[in-house]
Amino acid sequence: MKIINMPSFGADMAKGEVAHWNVKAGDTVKKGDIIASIETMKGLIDMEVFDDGTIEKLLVDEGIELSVGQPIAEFRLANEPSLDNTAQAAVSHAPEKQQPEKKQPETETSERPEFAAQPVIKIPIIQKSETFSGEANTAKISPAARQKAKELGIDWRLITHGQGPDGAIVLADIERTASAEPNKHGINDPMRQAIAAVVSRSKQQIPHYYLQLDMVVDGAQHWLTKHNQSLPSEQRILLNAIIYTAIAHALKSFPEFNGFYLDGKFAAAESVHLGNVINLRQGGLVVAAIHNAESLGCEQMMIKLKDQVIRAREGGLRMSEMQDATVTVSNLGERGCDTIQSIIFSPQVAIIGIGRQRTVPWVVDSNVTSASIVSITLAADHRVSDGHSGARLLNKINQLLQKPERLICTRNHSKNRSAN
Amino acid sequence: MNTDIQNNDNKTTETLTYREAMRLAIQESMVADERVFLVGEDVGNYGGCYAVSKGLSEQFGPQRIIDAPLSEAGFVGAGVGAAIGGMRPIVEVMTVNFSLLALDQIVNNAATLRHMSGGQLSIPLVIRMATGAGKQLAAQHSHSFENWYAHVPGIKVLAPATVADARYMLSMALADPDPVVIFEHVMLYNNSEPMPTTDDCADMHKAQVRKTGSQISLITYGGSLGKTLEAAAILEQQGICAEVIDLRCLRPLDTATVFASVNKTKRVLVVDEGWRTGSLAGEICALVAEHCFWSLDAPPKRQCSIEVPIPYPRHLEQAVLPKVEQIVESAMELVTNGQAMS
Amino acid sequence: MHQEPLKESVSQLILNIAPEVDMNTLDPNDDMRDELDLDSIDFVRLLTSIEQKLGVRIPEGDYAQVNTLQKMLDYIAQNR
Amino acid sequence: MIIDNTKPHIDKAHLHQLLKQMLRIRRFEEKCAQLYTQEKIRGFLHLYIGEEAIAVGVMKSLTKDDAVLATFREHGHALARGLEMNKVMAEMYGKVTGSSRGRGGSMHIFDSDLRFYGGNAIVAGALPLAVGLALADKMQNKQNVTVCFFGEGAVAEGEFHESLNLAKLWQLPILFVCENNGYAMGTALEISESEQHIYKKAQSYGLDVRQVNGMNVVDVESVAKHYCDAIRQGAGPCLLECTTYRFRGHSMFDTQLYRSADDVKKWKDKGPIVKLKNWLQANNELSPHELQQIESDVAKEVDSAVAFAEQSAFEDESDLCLGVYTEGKI
Repeated sequence: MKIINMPSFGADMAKGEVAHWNVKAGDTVKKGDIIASIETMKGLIDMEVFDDGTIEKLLVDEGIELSVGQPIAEFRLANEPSLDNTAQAAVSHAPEKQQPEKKQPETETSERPEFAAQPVIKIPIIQKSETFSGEANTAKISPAARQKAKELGIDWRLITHGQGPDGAIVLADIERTASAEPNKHGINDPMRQAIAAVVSRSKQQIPHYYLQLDMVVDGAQHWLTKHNQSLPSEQRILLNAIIYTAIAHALKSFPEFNGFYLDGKFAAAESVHLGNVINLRQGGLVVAAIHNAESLGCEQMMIKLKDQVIRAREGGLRMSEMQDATVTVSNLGERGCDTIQSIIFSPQVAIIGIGRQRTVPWVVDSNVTSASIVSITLAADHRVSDGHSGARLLNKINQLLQKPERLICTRNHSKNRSAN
Repeated sequence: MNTDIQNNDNKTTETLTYREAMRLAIQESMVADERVFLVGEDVGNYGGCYAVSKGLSEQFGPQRIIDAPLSEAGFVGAGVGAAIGGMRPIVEVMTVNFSLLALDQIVNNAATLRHMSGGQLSIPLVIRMATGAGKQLAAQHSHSFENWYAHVPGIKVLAPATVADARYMLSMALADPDPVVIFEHVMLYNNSEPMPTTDDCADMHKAQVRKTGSQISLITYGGSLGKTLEAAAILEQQGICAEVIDLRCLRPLDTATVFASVNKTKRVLVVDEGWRTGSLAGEICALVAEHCFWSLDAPPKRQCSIEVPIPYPRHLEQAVLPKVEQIVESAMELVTNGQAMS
Repeated sequence: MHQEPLKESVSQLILNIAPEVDMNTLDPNDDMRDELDLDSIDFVRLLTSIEQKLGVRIPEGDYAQVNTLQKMLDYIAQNR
Repeated sequence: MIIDNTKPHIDKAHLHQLLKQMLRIRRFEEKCAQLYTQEKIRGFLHLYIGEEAIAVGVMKSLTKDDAVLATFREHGHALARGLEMNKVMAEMYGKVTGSSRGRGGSMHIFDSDLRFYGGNAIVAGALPLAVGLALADKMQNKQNVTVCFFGEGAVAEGEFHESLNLAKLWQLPILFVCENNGYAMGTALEISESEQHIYKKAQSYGLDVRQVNGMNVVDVESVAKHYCDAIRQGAGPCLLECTTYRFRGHSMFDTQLYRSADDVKKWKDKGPIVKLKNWLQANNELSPHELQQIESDVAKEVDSAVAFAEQSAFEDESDLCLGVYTEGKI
């Protein structure tokens, strides 16, 4: 038994309709007989049968539109099985379209366009968070300049006005800032000039106010020594890591200290990208952001700090790390000094300084004893916050510092632990 | 102008014109290989519309220097057929303007048959055409369509700009088993240079650095080379060191030389007598943007003809075509980012 | 001095962390951390490399016994 | 104009061969029509049904070194010239085993060994090529003939005028064969040519011309032989106008509104195969068994060609750019 299908008369013929049957069930026909006329978009075309045989059954009435390849009649070849060999059979049974074999790459040579529903590619709309967390300034920079800046480890963002068209930063700007001997100290060291540009702008534009709170760290130090006792030096945690973690977790609840002040408006940042000031061995500093610090435990914070120091000193910091800190922490290390009154890195709105750990006389219940303390200072932008909330932030840090065991684990989701 | 070339080979002369160089090239190739013949309008008795084939008919006879009737499709198609048939024809289409009548034979037969026949047919054919404006021949006789031909896979496109290239590129094209189209800018025929030798002409696929420089790459071809070198000289006096790249081969493009230059100078200006839209200059700027993006210190720029039919009056024709002053100004703007030079 | 090879390898470990340091101007009995400006993270990195390369673990409690180059060399020699 | 009676002595075996050649073409084309309705063959498909006598008749007079150029209605010419039916069918499928690696399809079948320089989708596009091939043969003093088939539609193209003029101007060894089937796609000859006798047009260029009944394979063969011999001895270009008729549409998607069904029927009764078969049977030169044997041989050849095409692979995409230039070797 063979099926006769709606024939294709041209590449652009997708559908056809039996306008008129010339035969009925039971009729015997000869090869080449016209058994129907097919209505196409170009008009009527005769449809011939390609073998001698008998029409078994008409499967579709006149006037019904079908797509090419749909069955329209059943046909029994004259001498079943006719002399045609497999080739004939191969062709006559349900004809699949001109498909390449499976292993062949899909080269669809049938020109009948597949109008199968095109998968609608849903372009994920990036939720532009209303709180500002992206590029600090929209300055233009040429690709060559950007490439050179990366090579020289210069944060081109610190260059306020390039000599290119409408202030675009070009190669000359980068080379000018790097024109001095790179490793020679001195005021025209490009790093120095870049830092000079930032700190002078911050000092002039940002109305700083300063607060300080001395925090007892004996508890934390004791917990640390017990924690590190059995660990190889590689996994030991330093006190700083605990302090950074406390600061990051506290800042989560004080958005007015974590974000950017731009064009007269403050935008709080979505998460805490804690800027870690790293002093480079040959002088100068780089600020590397620890992303989403509010969700890190102190173990992870320690790993991040070590990793960033190593990469900073080997020039391996990524551009993104050097650009998107939302608040900064500065510390001068064990041999630093008691307190640091820092300058805010514009366009951020706060900077926290960590003095060196030191032992001082300390009054407890009117008895004088000794205690190991660290002075934590806050310099903040008075346009955005006031001393009252600054003090509450410092106290929150102190309170978290007294319970180091709570800071150990990585918080899976900072949202559900909104403090205060 | 030294017009007649003695036909003996031991002739030495101090200088050679572009036209004489091409004539020598044809003469030399026909002596070397009897499969080579020249067919085209007025190439025989008349000696060639631009006098390139002057005297060749007397030397080789009308069977090998064949005057063709005004049947561009006919004799260009015949050239394709003869090439398939085992000859090495040089078909001279008087100018690119007339080649429009033979585009079907060039694109659908010459460029396509090798690939479409599954590699069975080879078409070792050379088609030479004059091109470009500057002789006040008005719109229909002043076209620059190198970009049309350089768009077609299956043919190669050459633009000899110097007398040395005119002298030695033809033999390379004839040796190539695939169809090669050679554009000869009408303003070059009278150029005269010292007698070139084979090592004054690099491989036909290679671009050439005609002047080294460090601050900007001026990329050009054919008839625009002269004005680009002139502009580079003026820039030099104004303290700007420009590099000049002569493409020589428009398909396939020698992108290695172009990229090396742009990556060095960080800036690129393409000088192209074609109309800007869909021009070869556009193609080069796209390639530079794709492959040299990270070394660009200024946007790639083009200096092309104004998009109008080339007008007949001289002052208007000159206004349309890229000018030396414009090249200098554009280059200056790219190098100094628009500020006055300190 | 039989300690020569040990001094060599410890100096190398220090140079990995502070490449610009000039080891021969360092007085073996001066406080290393002050002289070489090693902050706490540098110091922990030094201890880690000693532990990994020389197989000697220096617990936090013994930090005081290794604050000069000489004392560190002695400490390592005893505990290898 | 009737041909003179210098009909060559024709024997039974030769006539059977002519009949078989025409049936090979007829059955091949009918199978292609079927495969096209099943979307196995795509693109354009122009069938040679009804004009078989011309290709078969002319090809008989050619040597293997002669050059042949045809048109987009070229299957008959390719088969008559000797291309393997497997390769032609595989080319229709677009398979890599096809005559042009599947790249050309129905209108672009090539075989450089047989100097079959393919079909051409551009009407009259091949005429200048024929001029060039003949020019090359002449320059290399080879005794070859270049045969260029084209439909009466091509005479309206500038290239017809340019090519015939060049051919006569340069006295080239070309046999132009015009298959005048009366219709250029949907345009009848009456409404496209001021002078409808194609051979008269050619005469104006000084070509030796002849008109012949394209349905009579014996006449076509004898005139073609006469001309090929003359051309080989330097008679210069000649034109043979064969009046014929295509029993099918211009291509598959053709409603044939431009002609009546009984007009088609009238021509079918005078078709080239019917004509020869009836003559042979009338003269007891073709028994039913012999006919049945020819038909079954042809059917086997067609079926194995289809099987060959079905099993062949498509060209691998990675070879796509091979062959654009010579160095991209294939």
